[in-house]
Amino acid sequence: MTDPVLHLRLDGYEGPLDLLLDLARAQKLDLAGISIVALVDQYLAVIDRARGMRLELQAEWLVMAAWLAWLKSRLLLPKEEAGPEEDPEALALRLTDRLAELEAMRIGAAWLGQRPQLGRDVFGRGAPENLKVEDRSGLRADLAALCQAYVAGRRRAMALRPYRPKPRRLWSVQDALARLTQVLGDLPSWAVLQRFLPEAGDLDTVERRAALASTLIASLEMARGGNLDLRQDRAFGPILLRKAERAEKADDVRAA
Amino acid sequence: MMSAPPDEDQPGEELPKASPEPAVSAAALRLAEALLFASDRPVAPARLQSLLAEGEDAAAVLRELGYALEGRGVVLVETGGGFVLRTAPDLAAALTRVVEVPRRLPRAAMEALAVIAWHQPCTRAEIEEIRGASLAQATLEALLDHGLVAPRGHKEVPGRPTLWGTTPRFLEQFGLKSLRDLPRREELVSGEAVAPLQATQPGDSPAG
Amino acid sequence: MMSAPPDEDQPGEELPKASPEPAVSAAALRLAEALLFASDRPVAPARLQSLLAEGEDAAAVLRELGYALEGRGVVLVETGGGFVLRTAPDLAAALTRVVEVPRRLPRAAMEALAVIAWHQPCTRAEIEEIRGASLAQATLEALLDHGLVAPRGHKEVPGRPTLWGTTPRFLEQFGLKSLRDLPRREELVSGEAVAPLQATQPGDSPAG
Repeated sequence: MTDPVLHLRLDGYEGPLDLLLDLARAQKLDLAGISIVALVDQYLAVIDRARGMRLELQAEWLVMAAWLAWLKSRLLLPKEEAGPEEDPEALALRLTDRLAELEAMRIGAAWLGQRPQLGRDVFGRGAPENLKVEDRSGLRADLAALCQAYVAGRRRAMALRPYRPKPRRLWSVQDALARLTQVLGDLPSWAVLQRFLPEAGDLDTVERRAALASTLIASLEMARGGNLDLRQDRAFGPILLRKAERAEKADDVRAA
Repeated sequence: MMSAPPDEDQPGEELPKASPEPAVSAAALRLAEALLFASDRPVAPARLQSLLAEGEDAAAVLRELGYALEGRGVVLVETGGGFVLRTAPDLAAALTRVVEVPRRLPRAAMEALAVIAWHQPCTRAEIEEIRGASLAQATLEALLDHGLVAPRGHKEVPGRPTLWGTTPRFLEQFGLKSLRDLPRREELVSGEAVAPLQATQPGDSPAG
Repeated sequence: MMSAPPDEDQPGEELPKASPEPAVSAAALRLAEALLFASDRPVAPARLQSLLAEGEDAAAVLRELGYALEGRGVVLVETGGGFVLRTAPDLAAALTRVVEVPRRLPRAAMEALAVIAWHQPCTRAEIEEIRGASLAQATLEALLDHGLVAPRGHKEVPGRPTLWGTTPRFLEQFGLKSLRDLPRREELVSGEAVAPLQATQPGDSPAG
């Protein structure tokens, strides 16, 4: 009991607390009853001896030594000289509590260690059988994916197709003249210019503008020939036209 | 020690299940059972023999274990140079759990399906034209296998190619009440409605 | 219906073990045995229940199976949230001669594991405080590699250190039904949970 650690190898210990616990155990089984002063002396003796052998003692060992030496000095002082904030009895109790906790955990580790362990003492099924069968017949697809697939397919198809400029169907002045001549006879009175455009259904914007322009030119041409009358009541207003009412109305046109 | 083959030549004709061997101890049976259970590969009799006490014969122990397991949930099977324990074959179906792992359709199949959905009924040639890629027979078969498309008569052009359309299963798969629930294709691809499809233009028909 | 003593195979009138449960059919027992046998992971009673016929109770079937396997080479163990078959512990010495056994955990790892087990969830700093020694990275990694511990969120203090706890694998490894099977700390210290102190002498193992 006096010197249980004569051939101490400090690196066999997991830190100063480990050594303290070992020293305390050598004193008594019940950690609550150990002598802190004796424990401190033993610890310091061990450190001193080890320091004589090995200079490179780790800081944590030395810090613990310094703290223990300080604790011992406080414990030896008369009670009234220690301040309340550093009550040495409480500090000593805290140390024994920590030792008790470490002791408990060490026993806990031993308790675990002596249980039959899986793969070491008891064994599970070496060749477990797979009881799962994968059913891969199901399909994972939703509407979003379907749309995406359609777009992707079409985009690729369009990219593959050689570029062909869209044929422009332009309404020539000749076309407009023919149409005006053909339709004008049926008109009882004034009609807006737009009525004389070709069937509007499949014209795009450009084609529509072109047709409008050629129809206007054609109508001007026909008005010059005296075949129809043109009228526009205000700037940017609708352009009206009708079959010319020969001679007597010719003045009106000039007036307009 | 028994180096000779096990006692199969010994009498005992009338009793198929009786064990004419010296004696198989309960301890040997336990050990054999545990070893077979824990081993990840078939256990050769020699491996068991090395664990048995003097005078016990691995082959006899294994035979006895086989008898003991008859009618149980686990059976002894000889395979690949050794013995293994397996769940009884008649229980496999009850124990097997089916896990559904839905697959995705390959891209080509998904695109072909989309073309059929929006252009149905249409022929294979039309699908190819619209996708700008040839359609493998396997792809079409995959769609048929999943019950997503079905023949919808023939197109009255030379060669009378099959017309394809989607099925009720298709609606179900994509959560549609009817084909009208599909977004219009002009909404999906700009310019789609304006540019008429080549395949539908008279001059481009492959047969014509 | 189990084998070990041959006479118990007979469906005798007077059952050796008192079973107040309704009735455990031979078929249910077979099924349970096969199911547990096939799996190397604990099987939850609910999984067995889903396979049983109407009116059969998984818990009763498992209890009956446990009785039937008593004294056999393979026994029923409750652990980690379910039931699993394991080789009987007393066969370890024989089996380890032919089954490969992994290295045991070093002392530092066992102690850190004990601290985590009894103090979970706890931080690395708390483990180090209790052991009075720093926790080597290798030690934590060893515990993680064995699947014995896992992160359990963060402690809401500055730095938000990770909290550690044990896993279901930990319960399996040490054959515990639940964490409640761990002795209380008072029992550890008072010696009620017997463990030889000699095994933990520092000289026994190299520094961890």
